[in-house]
Amino acid sequence: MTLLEQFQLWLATIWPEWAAYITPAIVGIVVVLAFVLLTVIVFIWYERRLLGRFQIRLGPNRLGPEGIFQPIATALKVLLKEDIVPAKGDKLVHWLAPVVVFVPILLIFAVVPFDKGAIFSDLNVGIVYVVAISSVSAVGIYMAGWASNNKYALIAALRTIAQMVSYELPVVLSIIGVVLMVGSLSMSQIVESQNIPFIILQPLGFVIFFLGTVAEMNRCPFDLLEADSEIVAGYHIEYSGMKFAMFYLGEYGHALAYSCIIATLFLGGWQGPLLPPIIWFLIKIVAVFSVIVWMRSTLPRLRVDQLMAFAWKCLLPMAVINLFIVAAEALWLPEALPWIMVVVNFAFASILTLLWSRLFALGGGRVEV
Amino acid sequence: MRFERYGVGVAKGMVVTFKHLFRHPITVQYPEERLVVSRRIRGNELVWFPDRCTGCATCAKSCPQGNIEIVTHIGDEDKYVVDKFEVDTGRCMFCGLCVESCPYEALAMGISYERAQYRRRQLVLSKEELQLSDIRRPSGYARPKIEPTLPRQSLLVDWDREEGGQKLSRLPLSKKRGRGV
Amino acid sequence: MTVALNGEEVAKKITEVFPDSVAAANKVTVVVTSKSLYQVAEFLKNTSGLDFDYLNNLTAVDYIDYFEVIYHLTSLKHNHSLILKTRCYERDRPIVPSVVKIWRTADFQEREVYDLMGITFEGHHNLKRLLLWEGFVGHPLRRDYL
Amino acid sequence: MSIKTEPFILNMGPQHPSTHGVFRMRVTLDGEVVVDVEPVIGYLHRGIEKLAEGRTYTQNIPFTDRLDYLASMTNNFAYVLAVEKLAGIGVPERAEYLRIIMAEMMRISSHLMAVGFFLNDLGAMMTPVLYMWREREKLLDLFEMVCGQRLTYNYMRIGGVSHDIPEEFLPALKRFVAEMPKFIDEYDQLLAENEIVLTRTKGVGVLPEDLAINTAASGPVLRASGVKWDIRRADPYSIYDRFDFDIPVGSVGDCYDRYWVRIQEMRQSVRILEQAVAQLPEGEVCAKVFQLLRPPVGEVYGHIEAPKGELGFYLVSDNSIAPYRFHIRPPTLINLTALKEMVIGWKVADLVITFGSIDVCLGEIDR
Repeated sequence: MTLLEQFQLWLATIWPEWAAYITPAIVGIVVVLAFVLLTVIVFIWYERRLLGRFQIRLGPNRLGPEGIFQPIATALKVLLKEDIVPAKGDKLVHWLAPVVVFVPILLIFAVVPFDKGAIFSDLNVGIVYVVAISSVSAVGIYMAGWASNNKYALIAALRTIAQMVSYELPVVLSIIGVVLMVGSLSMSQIVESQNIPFIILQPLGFVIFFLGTVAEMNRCPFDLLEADSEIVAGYHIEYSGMKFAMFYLGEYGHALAYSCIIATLFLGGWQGPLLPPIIWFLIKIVAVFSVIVWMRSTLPRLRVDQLMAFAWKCLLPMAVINLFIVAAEALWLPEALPWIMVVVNFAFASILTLLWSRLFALGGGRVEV
Repeated sequence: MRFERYGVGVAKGMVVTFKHLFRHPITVQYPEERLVVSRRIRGNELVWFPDRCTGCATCAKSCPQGNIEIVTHIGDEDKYVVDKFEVDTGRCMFCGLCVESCPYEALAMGISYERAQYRRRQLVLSKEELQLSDIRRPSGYARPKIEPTLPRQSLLVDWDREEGGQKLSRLPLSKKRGRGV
Repeated sequence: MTVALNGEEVAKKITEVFPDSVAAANKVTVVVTSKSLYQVAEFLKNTSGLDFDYLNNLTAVDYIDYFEVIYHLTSLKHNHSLILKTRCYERDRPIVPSVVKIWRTADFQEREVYDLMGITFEGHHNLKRLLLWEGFVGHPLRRDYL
Repeated sequence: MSIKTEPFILNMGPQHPSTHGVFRMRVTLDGEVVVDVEPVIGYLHRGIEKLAEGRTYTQNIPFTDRLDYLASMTNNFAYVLAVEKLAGIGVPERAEYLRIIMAEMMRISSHLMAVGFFLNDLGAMMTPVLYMWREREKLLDLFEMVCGQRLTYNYMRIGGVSHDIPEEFLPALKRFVAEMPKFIDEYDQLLAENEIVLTRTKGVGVLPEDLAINTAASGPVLRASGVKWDIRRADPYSIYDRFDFDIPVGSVGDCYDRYWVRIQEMRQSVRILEQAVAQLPEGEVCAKVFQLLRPPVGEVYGHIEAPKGELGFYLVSDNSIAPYRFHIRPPTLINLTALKEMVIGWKVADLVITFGSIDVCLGEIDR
């Protein structure tokens, strides 16, 4: 029973039924939206500051204490900019693309459990819903690339499709490993069954899922579709003003959503000692996001064929093997002995990493033209 | 190519960036904090001393761009009197050849570096504007007498130098606000 | 230390193979006629003992009476150098054979000389203006260009 | 079923984040694969060669600053060496050492930028650039201390250098020389062993040895292809024969080798700096040279090993105060000759890093 359902039941005792049905939904939407937008703004500030410190500089620190209002000023500036539509672009698609990118990301938060019971909708197929919805934004990026009538944007759009399709597979396969152990697709069930966080029980699954999601949210070292040194800004090269702001928000919203999902699936969600659950959840998503920023500050990006090779030659087979191992363990290992599983999985993870680093070449070489 | 060393190199690089997280940022927050410029700085202006100038126009001849315009007439005691001394700092490339060539040390580079203007015309400095004043002071470029009187330059090499057992993590800065140095 | 070969000795070697090709020679330079330039260049590159495999610099000077195209050659193998020159006296339409096929490096440099000095290099595969835009009138590095 | 595809032309530059200035490439792409590249240059053409014909030999020194603005000391150096050779002017001992010190500092500074921006082209999000900028900043501080400017130094003069160094220069330089190897180690640790960098750069953009010689590539690009040719050794100018240093040579000639050669050259430059600082004699810093110098009739080709390759000045004098002909042999323009051969068949991303690994400076290419 989620908090919203309890609220609805209580409202039904005093209000007519239709009002009691609609009000909690509106309240929930407002709360989740407020949380997402606020956190995204804080994340933008946090990334810029943290990236600054990694690069021995300060980062924005002028507006407000420690520059916390800088993203708001940036947002205001972006909103006031002229909205430019390419003359020979596809105007309708150009207009629609930011929406198609941004909305699915907001929808993901419907099934994120922030606390015990604090979930907008505890779907019994929660994780499947996440996987399904999050792929939609790839369509938006493709639309943006197509509608811009720009060669850089088109290259970026084609890269996006390839990347999304490839990385969806290992991500889903590593999710199935988690689902097998929990025995449910519901997000809150997944959290509640993690007495030991799954990052310890399934290290390989976690690494695959983490790398896959980093690729899906187009972060370094997989940020090929906005690779500024190659294709300038990729799909949003022809966007400005509010539409660009939507992409920008979408990018960070994506990062926030996937931080939430990684925290939920592998880090034990809101579970934790002493502190209140919501604080634990925030600590975990900030930790995940910090690692992503850290990677961004250090790593160069892969080439497009290497990126595909990494997905199909490294992550996918490893995810399949991981799935088999977890399935076997779920079938035959008694539930009382999770620590055996930890040892076995760590051993398998290191052996597989060693093997794969020796066996497979990453990407092709020169093409004869 | 292969991932031959299974991510050890990636991890090493990540350690380096992580170490930098705890180093002091080298940013100098410019309008509030200012580095002390070199004693020989060739700033965005020239300083002209009318009492020393004989109107020989050596500076004008040595200028690669032909920026210095001098008009003189012969006055009393058979000496040149400078009627017009005009420098177009908008076209000047601050090479310092005029200052070096002046035989009477009548011209010096200025130490200021904040001389942006809204109009190109404002960058053309006349005889009166070029003279020594509070905001227009000469630097030690090719003027060894002025050089020791100026403050010591702040150097980034001194950044994490240890001196007397304590670690310096900030540069010597001049905290003066407002226009000019 | 790179040894500058004596131009007169090199000229002697060249005339043995291509008589009438050397127009003048002194201690440091060999001046060849523009007609025989290509053969001489090939000879200098491929003859063992000379082996000028490295074309440092290619440029031209306008001496008003004639244009002089200068090739600074070095042999990385023997570490010696030579200055090869050729002249063309036609001011309206100076033509020099291109050496791109011998030294690829002449590609941009010949285009630059064509652009700024107006000397046509015959046999160059892509003789277009390099630094100035298409449709620019005149050749700025000529002495009579103002 | 067969899908009909056709290559398309992508116009990279002149405004593009990784063309290092105003370089433009007309790239024909088949999907992501580069089919053809045609460099289009001239957007920064200022006609320095023509301008120089109307100015005296001394007045041309500031113009040489504007060639390769990331290594303007070396440009000064090459020019004044050529003029001295033409006019037969001797240089005081102390000035020779100061010139070597400046040139090697400049080499470190230029290579720092080259390596940093090469890694930035790889996608490393400014971090290596900012780390290397920190070290470059230290050098710029020292240059500023000596000659009053941070980018266009105008320090060398015909017959010496314009100023003696201030007294606080040598302690600061010694401190820099002492701590620089530590920082180079750190850069090595940051990305040299990084698997992604290795995968991206090894075997990519190969310039074979014979092609490198035939296109007269020079500097790190030539040495990365395995040719042990350094003008400091092959044709020692100034007093380079007095110093002990190694010439790092690559083996394959790919992007990684060019990166590696630059890192090693920085170490060698630090070695030269150590020796030069230790041997620096006292004395005059500039010979007496008449300002309106009239060199005898003749011509000269002076070349030095600039950070980016062989920088040459071809001067023709007609015994007047201005050079009759003033030609610059720009190393990076000539290094670009083989760009097409290096990138064809690779992806767009490889085009960018190959171009970055050549280390161009548009001020010099376009002049």
